[in-house]
Amino acid sequence: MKRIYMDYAATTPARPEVVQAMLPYFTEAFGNPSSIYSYGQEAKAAVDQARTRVANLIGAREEEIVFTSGGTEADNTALVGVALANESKGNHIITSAIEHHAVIETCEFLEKRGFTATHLKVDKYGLVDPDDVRKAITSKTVLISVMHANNEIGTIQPIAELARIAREAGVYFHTDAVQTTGHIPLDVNQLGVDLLSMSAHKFHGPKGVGALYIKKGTPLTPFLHGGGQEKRRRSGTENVPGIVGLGLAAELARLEMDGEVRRLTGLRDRLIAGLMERIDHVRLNGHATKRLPNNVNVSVEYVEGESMILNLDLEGICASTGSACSSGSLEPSHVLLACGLLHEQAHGSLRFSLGKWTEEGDINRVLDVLPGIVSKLRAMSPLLKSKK
Amino acid sequence: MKRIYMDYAATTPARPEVVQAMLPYFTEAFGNPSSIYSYGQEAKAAVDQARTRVANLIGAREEEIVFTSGGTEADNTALVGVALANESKGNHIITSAIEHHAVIETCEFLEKRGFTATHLKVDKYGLVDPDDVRKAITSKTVLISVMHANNEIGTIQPIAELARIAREAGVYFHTDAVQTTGHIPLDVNQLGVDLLSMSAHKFHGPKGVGALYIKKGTPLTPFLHGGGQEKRRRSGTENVPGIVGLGLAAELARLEMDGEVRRLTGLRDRLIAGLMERIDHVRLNGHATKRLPNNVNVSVEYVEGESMILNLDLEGICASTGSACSSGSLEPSHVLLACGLLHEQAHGSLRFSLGKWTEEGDINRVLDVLPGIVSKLRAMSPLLKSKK
Amino acid sequence: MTNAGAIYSEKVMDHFRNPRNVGDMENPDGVGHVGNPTCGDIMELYIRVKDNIITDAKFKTFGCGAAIATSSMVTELVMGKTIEEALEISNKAVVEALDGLPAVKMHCSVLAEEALKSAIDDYLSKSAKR
Amino acid sequence: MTNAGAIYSEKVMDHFRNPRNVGDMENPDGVGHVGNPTCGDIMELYIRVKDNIITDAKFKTFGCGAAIATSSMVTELVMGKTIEEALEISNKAVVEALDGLPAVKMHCSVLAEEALKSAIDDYLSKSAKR
Ligand SMILES: Cc1ncc(COP(=O)(O)O)c(C=O)c1O
Ligand SMILES: Cc1ncc(COP(=O)(O)O)c(C=O)c1O
Repeated sequence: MKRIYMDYAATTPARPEVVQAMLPYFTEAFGNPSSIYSYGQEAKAAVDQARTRVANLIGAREEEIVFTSGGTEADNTALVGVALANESKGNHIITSAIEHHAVIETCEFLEKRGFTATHLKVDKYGLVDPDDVRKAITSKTVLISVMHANNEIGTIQPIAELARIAREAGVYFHTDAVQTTGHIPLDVNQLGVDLLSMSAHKFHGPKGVGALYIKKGTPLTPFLHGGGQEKRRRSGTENVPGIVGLGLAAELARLEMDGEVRRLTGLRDRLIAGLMERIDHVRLNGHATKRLPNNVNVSVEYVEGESMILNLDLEGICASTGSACSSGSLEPSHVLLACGLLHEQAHGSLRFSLGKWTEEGDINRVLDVLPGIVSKLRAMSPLLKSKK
Repeated sequence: MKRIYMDYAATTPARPEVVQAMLPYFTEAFGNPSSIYSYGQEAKAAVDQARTRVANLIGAREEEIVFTSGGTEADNTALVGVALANESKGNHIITSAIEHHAVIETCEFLEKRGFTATHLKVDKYGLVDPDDVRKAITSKTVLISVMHANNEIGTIQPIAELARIAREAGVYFHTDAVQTTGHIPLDVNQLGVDLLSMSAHKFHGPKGVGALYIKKGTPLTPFLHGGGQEKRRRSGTENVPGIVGLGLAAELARLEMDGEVRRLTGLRDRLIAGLMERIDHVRLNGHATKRLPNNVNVSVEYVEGESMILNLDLEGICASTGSACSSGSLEPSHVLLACGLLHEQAHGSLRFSLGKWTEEGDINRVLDVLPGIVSKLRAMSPLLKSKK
Repeated sequence: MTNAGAIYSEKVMDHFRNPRNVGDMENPDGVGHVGNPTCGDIMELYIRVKDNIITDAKFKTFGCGAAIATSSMVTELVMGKTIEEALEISNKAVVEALDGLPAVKMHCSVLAEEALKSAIDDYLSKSAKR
Repeated sequence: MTNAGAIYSEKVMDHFRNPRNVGDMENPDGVGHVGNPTCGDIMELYIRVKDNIITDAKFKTFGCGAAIATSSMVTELVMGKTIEEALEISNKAVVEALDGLPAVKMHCSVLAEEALKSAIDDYLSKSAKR
């Protein structure tokens, strides 16, 4: 049975050419970039090339890119780093109710250590209201962190507008762009952000590597302390193969982006329409158009998500319910609840996230298979009976 | 010209079989271990196998191993994690004057945030005196961190004895075993430590992955906040290929360790003896026997280290002066200064660290080449003249 | 390659794919209703009792794979048992019969046990009233 | 493959491998001595001056590649220059003549400039005394 992978938002396979490019840096060109002899300088040159490629992808300057171990570390570094560096100015952080746990939990950590946080509510599409941001800013606010696009429902925030409000108030602005980098056009200067997180494995780079854009002049206390790599902004021996992989993934994403955005938007809209058509009582989560080109998220009423995922898996289809991180946990998605869904609707959510290897046939297969799964589960559901 | 790599303490090439084992996890088996469908569970099984292998290498239980992005993150996690988790008990940390920057700088970070630290002095061989540890403990002490073996001079500390003192005083004990894991026999229960850091790229695993051993029951505030991976002890999508590589590197190191220790000790002692014999005014740094099997560190009087490294590089030989991290910086090694060397002696240090692919012929080549380099540089040295 | 649903044992997956005794029951002698939408699992269990012996059981469940499998298993386990024997069926017995459950899913077996107890309670209180 | 010593330009490596004008000088007209063991670089510069023109220069240096190369380059640059011209030689001129230096090594060029100034000062104060 052909496996159909529709969970690209959880992680993506590294592209074969990305893995190829990484290979020499494991073995022959394995030097430590801090070493001055030839092996070391080869590795350093590779890291520098990757930095240029990542900078190009997001319109930044090389020296504004700091490599990290992934999106989580980038988010932690941004929040903790800016908070601690600006402690004398204030202790208030603004974020949204639908951030990834890497931001939410880091906020909570800071809240336990003398900071206060405002968690902006969102509307039913998952959108933050710029007015709410304006109102939340106090004289103590040092940082606003709102994600570029949400990993569960795909809603794209009006970051440029939010960042402008922050800038006018003299507050630093961070955006978690883990779901958008390499997926949709993105320019840090147009967005006007001070910090931006990305993660390689979300756009066909390897797992365990990411980057944080830090606009020149943004004060930041280092998060990882040690040998002073990355111009003292992130210590630890550089993950050279990983960084090389991130660099090439960034380069390829930049070159292919326009075509992919068009192609995936078409497939996405076909899948959404098909699901609505073929299954009763399905609602689309997130916004119809301010949406990642590859995200489909629906709530299928009266059935629970995991049981759908398992049945889909039995048919060779990989999808998810809520975010990958919270599957295995019992709480319904905080994102869907923040959008106003009832608990049972949140528990009945399905996310299909499309990607590079998704084809029209895969969409058709999902549309063929899912209605049967839903019927079977609904026949078992005590919720449906009580609604009849 | 054959390149002779003698900087295995800075980093090692990943073994080809390690890279082979990693490959499937970049592409076909690329799932996110948090996903419940097949792709995800394949990845999870691979991570679990690696965890068993790492646990076996150090005599730990699987659930006591937490994967990190490297030695630096392991050290940061141990220090910050234990310090913050035990804040109510006390705010005093004890460490040594010759720790890696990943420990020193993390201590400094904590010192800026309400903690106090005692930096134990060492003797001329780089050894910590257990009595000093005993005396340094106060009612406020929550953590002692002393490295297993030093990365520059190779001195192996009496960790079992130090950890016993800590345990008797009810203080947690961490050891940075980045230079010993996979190199010399090591059992966490025999050592009696509560936390232990390791890094894959120091023993033929890939860069960008490491692990922290956390003895069951040790309270620890997570360092990276987010999706709650690694049983909530370290968030961030698992670097599956990296973890698989670490696992196999651990397994191979365990199997080959005894032979390698013997072989390298022989080569090491030949190199030390040869250097002493062929070059005047050379002193061995570190301890003659309480020493890593692969470490040779000497000070060559009247000449500066980088100029020797560059000349060696021109001959195809990779070595280092001080640690890789501090090359490019102007400060002489804090380790050598702590051992009582004069600044000019510290600046004139050379480290040869041997490894898997070091052969007797390589030792001979260094012994053939270095005397000429030293003569040439001494002829240029204003220090030698003034001593004559 | 790991099988689909590899977080679960084969037994669990069997009961998940082919749940036994799904459905409603006309005039059941006892009904158990446990769980709620917040926790994500809702189970309804119906039993028919004759001469103190459970002669039939049916369930309806909204929930994850483990919730469905434990519901299915508990209906199999009670069939033919006396009320007293049925009350002895613990969540552990359900888990064992399913060849184990992942730690994070243990609560589902507890829910299944509770559903059974609640159905029996319902039967006992109804028969007391009669 | 990147060349050996790739942190440095070819010019720097050339002067490092084949430093010009290394050595002592008998009865120099001016001696500059800068740096110290703490910072890791020590330079000694000797000049011979005839009719206000530097006719010879020699150096001895304990230091890194950049320290050796800048010392070597500065001796080349001063040769044949008048004292006034030599005083104009800045660390920037040394760096440019070497096709650049890594940022962390800029201080070496400053040291070379200082060594030259100090040798000239020594010459000037000696000749003033004469
Ligand atoms: C929006 C968002 N932020 C952060 C992360 C964390 O990134 P990583 O898994 O690389 O640590 C993810 C994915 O897991 C994400 O989707
Ligand atoms: C003793 C010691 N501790 C910590 C580290 C840091 O490890 P990593 O480079 O994996 O971050 C190193 C090496 O750089 C080391 O030698």
